[in-house]
Amino acid sequence: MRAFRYIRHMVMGALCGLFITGGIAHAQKVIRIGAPLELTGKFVIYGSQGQRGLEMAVEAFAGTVAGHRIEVLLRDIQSTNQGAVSAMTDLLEKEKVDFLIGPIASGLVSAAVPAWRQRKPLWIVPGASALSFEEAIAGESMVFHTYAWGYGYHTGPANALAAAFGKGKKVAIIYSDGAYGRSHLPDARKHYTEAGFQIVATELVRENAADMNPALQKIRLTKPDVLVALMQTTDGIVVAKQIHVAKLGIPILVGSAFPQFQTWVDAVGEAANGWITAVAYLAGQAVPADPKYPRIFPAAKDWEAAFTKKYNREPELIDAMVYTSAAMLFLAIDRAGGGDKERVAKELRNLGVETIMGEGKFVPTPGGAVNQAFNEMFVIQRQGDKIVTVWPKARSNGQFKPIQ
Amino acid sequence: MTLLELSGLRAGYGGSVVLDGLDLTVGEGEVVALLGINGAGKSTTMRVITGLLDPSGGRVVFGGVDITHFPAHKRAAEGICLSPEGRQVFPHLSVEENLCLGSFHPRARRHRAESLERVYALFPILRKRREQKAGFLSGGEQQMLAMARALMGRPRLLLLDEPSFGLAPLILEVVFNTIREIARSGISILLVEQNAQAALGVAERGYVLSEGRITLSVSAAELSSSGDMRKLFLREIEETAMPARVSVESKPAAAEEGLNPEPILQIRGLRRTFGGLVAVNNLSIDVQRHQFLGVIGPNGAGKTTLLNLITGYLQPSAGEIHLNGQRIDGLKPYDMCVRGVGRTFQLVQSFPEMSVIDNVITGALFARDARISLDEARERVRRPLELVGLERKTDVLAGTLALGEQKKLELARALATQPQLLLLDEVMAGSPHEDVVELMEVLRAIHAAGTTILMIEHLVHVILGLAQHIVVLNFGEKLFEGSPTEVVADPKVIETYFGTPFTNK
Amino acid sequence: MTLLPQFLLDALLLGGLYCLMAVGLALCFGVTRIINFAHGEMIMFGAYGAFLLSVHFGIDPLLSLPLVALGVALIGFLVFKLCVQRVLDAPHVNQILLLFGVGLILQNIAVLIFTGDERSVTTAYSLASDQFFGMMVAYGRLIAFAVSIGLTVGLIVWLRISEMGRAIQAVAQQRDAAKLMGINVTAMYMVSFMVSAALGSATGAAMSFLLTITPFMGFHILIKGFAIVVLGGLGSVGGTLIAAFVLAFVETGVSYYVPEGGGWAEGVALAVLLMVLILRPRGFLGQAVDN
Amino acid sequence: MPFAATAVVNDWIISAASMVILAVSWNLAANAGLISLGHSAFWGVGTYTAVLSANKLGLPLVLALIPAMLIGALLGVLLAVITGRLRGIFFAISTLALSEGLRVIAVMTPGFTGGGEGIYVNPQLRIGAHWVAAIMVVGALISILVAWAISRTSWHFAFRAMRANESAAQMLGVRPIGFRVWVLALAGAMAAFAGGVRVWYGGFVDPGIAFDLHITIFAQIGPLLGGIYTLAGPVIGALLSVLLSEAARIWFGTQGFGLLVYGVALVLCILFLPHGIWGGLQRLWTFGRRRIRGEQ
Repeated sequence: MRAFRYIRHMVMGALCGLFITGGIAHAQKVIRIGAPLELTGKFVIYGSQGQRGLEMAVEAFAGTVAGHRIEVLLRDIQSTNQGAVSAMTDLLEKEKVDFLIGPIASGLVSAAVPAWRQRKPLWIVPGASALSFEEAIAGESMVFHTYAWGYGYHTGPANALAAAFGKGKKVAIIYSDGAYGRSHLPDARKHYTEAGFQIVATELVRENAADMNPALQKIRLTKPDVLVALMQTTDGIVVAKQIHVAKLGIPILVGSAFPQFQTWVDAVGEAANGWITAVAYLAGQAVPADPKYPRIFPAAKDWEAAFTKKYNREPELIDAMVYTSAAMLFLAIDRAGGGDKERVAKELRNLGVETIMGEGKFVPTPGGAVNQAFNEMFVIQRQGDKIVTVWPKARSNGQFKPIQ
Repeated sequence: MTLLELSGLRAGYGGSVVLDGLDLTVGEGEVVALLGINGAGKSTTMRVITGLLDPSGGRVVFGGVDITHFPAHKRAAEGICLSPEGRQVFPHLSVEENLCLGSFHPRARRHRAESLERVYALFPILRKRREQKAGFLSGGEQQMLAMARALMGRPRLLLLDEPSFGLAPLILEVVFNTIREIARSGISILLVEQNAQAALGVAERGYVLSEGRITLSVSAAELSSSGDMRKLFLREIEETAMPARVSVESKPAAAEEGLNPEPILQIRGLRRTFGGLVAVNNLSIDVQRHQFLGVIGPNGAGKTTLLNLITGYLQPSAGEIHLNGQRIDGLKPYDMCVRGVGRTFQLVQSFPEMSVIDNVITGALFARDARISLDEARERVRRPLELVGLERKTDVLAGTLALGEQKKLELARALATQPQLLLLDEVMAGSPHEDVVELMEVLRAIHAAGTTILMIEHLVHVILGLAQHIVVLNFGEKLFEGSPTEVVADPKVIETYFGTPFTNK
Repeated sequence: MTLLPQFLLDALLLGGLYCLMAVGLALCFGVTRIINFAHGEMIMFGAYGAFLLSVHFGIDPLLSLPLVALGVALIGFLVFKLCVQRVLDAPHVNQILLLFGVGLILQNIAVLIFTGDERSVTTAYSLASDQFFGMMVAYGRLIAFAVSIGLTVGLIVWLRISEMGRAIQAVAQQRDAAKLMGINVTAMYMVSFMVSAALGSATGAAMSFLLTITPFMGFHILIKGFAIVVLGGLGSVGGTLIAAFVLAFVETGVSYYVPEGGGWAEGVALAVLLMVLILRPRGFLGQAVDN
Repeated sequence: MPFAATAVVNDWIISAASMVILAVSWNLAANAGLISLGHSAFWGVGTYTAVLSANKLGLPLVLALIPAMLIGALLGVLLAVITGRLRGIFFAISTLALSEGLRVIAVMTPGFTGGGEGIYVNPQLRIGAHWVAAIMVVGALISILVAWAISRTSWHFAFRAMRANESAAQMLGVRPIGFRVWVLALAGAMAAFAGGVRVWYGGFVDPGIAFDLHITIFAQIGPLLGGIYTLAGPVIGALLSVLLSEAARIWFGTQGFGLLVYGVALVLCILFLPHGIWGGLQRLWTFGRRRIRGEQ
């Protein structure tokens, strides 16, 4: 039974965690990486993916960089604000780590910023798309953001849709009252308008609402051509089902922030058909290995096979994102020849690798982030049982198909 | 053959001792009455027999089996069924559902249809009301339902706790006739009754309970030979409860003279209803300044409701109340306290987690508009504590006191508010008899010091010994008013208070 | 096109769901006077039970419901025996905290067993709908509504006509008198706790194909259930039924007819609750509650 | 620098001191018979008032705490007035509704509160963690002092009397509504203070954080573990709860068992220490004394 397999994997995962954190200190020199993650509490899904990605990355380097043993200091932030602050403080002030990865959920990353400022170690943030976070870390050279900014979710689909269906179409937006929906609404509005769409409705739903039909019915009255849903997976599942059932007759459905796209599809079933979303990573894409570091950045299918073998499940976005981010950090440390954070930062900025997430290269953004990687997203559509990449043109393997 | 035997039973609540070595037997097929004043421990006896209260000592043997520590629900299955005090019907269930629950345990369930027919035959009114929710029945109907429900359990021993409580005389007669009928069917009955006349009318034997012990056992022979049960019973009560009899004449004379022409409290046309029930009706009473007024009447006569109306716990449906010439109905209890009205409660309302002295200090602290300091309050409570005789228990938690002591504590607390008018609601209940005499002296002293007192009391001799003027209430109305001597002489009052005798038919 | 018929239908269907969310809570409180802060976790386990049986054995949530209810009732039994029974006479705060702790434990056990991944069951009917009289009728919601009303009515009928149901009512109304009838009060407490847990699991099963299943789904359902129970009059099953629909109509109405209403709906519902508490502290059908 | 503590110790101090304030505040209200299930409401308004008055008016922490406490007290007064005679579970539920209602308001007024996205404390106004810790500790000490001072005034008598029997207390001249207003204002101000300081430490707030119902739960854990209605109990209990939570997080957190272990510890404490630590000790002490005196 699969339930038992879940337990087995959790136990194994726990043991691995123990191994990583609790390994007996050798005489060997040590590089310490702080990992404040959502290991329990309501964002545990992000934390456990982050933990898996880290484990894979440590494994890829056989636990050693530049002759130093990698020691990952996992800290459970319990999905709470205070937990994030405490864990950051503990890692920065007591453990004196110079390298941090995590947390992932937007609110918790935001909460961790003030604590990070105390000592400003090299911080890899594989989460948080909110522009308020971009503002908060504008000009900070030690922050490496490896997750797309909010607009990345909207520019791609907006441009892709404009290219496919022409201008002047009507767009309705349904968004949740949580951090995600609120922060994305202005971006979505801006980029769809810029791409030549007309916003005809914006409707708000409560996070965890049991019924979203009222908002959908109000949207139906405006007869839009495109419906954009700005909400996270939990609400995304409900809204997809309700849209399907309500037979709104909207030909184009765009979902945003479904980082667990496969999970979402599994949960929604048939109602996922026709949905378009922008993703930074999706299992099953044909991404070749990096020519220089094929062992660390293997071809997507090899990495995914290894992941599936180890965890008995397909990798999701954050698995891949944290793996790639951590692997890039380790590589930079290796190239810097040790744990000097300034040198590592410089090496990271100079890095240019081919990863499962696309090109691994840090560049500044117009919004003020100094080091930004993987801002590019590609647009996919679920058509029948297949997932078709429709944008950018260079990567696409199919065409948009409006829902009948 | 003995069906139920209680020996050396001891029981109480929290720290207080209510039953103190009680012995009692009920024979097979016998009807036994358990008599006694309020607080003597009658209902507690019932609770111990049915297992609602675990005794701290002694034995309960039923049908030859020691059931002392059986849980309540097992005893019902053994055939002990109680019609509890205050009926305790299930208000949101229909009459028939109530009755079906009476035969919940398997032994009774098998005969449910048959039992139903039987109780409907006994109480035809219940058949008529079978679909009605029990909460909407009248008091008499609820009483019948409670009895019928107990019968549904096919009792070997039927316990009836105050079946006459709050019933009109007409219904009373129906109820007691039914009890007689039940007795004829061979079920043993143990009857607790305040209405001694009625109880002894149906019982073959009677016990008088006082302070948790049986003080008198009246046999069937005595019953038949004694022409005037009332006298016997009255004498017994007076002897047990009042060793040093206080004469009616020994009233404080000083107060008598000091009667002020303007009454301190004037009640005019007071009326209060609860749903359909009229608790107080068209009641007018004057309390003169420095008077000691007694209010008596059977249970359910509206005495406590009257105090609640005066102190603002209840709002009158009609009528007016004036204190010192000012209209006060509609004011809140704390306003009344500030205006100099103090009160004790019928059911103990001390603050159990506070020490005795803290209880009384609370009384001293907030009573008047001008706030006093804690030290001052500490000083002020010394006298009330000494008066009631609790000065040696000041640091004890109030919750651990015996019932009588808690009553004293409430008196001290009320005194600490320095009232002009003191309202006492059965302040003697639960006190051992030595204390009753002592408390009477205390009340006399308080009165002599200038406090006006309105006192409700079940112990008739106490009221007779203290009050200058007595008001008798029945069914919420004033039945009689006069001096203690007049009250004792009035046959109407005696009948109301001690019940109408029924002849054995 | 008017939204009115759709509004009425949505409110009605939501009301059914709310009713099921609250009715178990109401039963538990009405009988034992304990606010079950772990009730949300019973709902969550019910949802996971339905999900697992659907995914691994292909059993429809409606068919697996009895099995799931039985399993969760068993969890309820364990919680009662190990914890609740010891605090039956303790102050409310102790009970609340104890059950909160139990909820925390159950929630984290669920994370360990099921992981934090979002799940949902997909059945043929959960995605089907048809148009009638200008209303789009979602079959999944209709079925959940039917399950909900069926179970609530079933509960009411069971409480009314079965021997044990009446005994449970008796315990709720007059604890001492119930003992006198030969009713084992603790046993009745246990039965109501287990039935309440089973109803919670049914809620979860009914929600499993409509909403998202996560280990943390319980808490906000609990808060909603709470509001309904209080509005209905703490422990009155009939009152709970009324309150559920009142709340559903208020929330849906605000969502339909107020700009940004979807966000304010919950606040308005809470305002209604506060108002009712102040004006009529015993709720719609409050009865036999000592305060 | 007021004292030379490491940042981790500062973190613990801030946690512990804020829990102490919450516990004392909750216990104060509970002492008067008002069981609150909505302490997060006070905490939350304190948090937002402190952040907003700092960001919009440029007030430094110490000054921003004044409006925070005032608004917290005002909310307490409001609660006391609207709940009137509600007691026990009804009062508890209305506080819960209040807290949830405020959360909805915070979410729905993004222009003012930052809405679901949250809001940062102006970084220029932020001060070192040791200062925050110092202020929090001072606050904790003051709240303990206030609770102690109240226990030596007539209020203590009124509160306990109201808790035991509000109706009987009225007959002694105690006007419940007056005392309710005062006690809730005080408790509200205390909890708002804790929230206001805490946000200075975290530097960020959103509605979920400010009106987190877990704050309410934490506020109760202290008194219950330590001994409800006592002076020392809530303090001891709050410190212990922080210790338990930290220990569970440190020892079991990396394996994902942190909250599980914490839940187990909580359940065990409530089952086997029903009167709390201090309450248990007091009982032991009285029992011992009686034994010595040869009483039963």
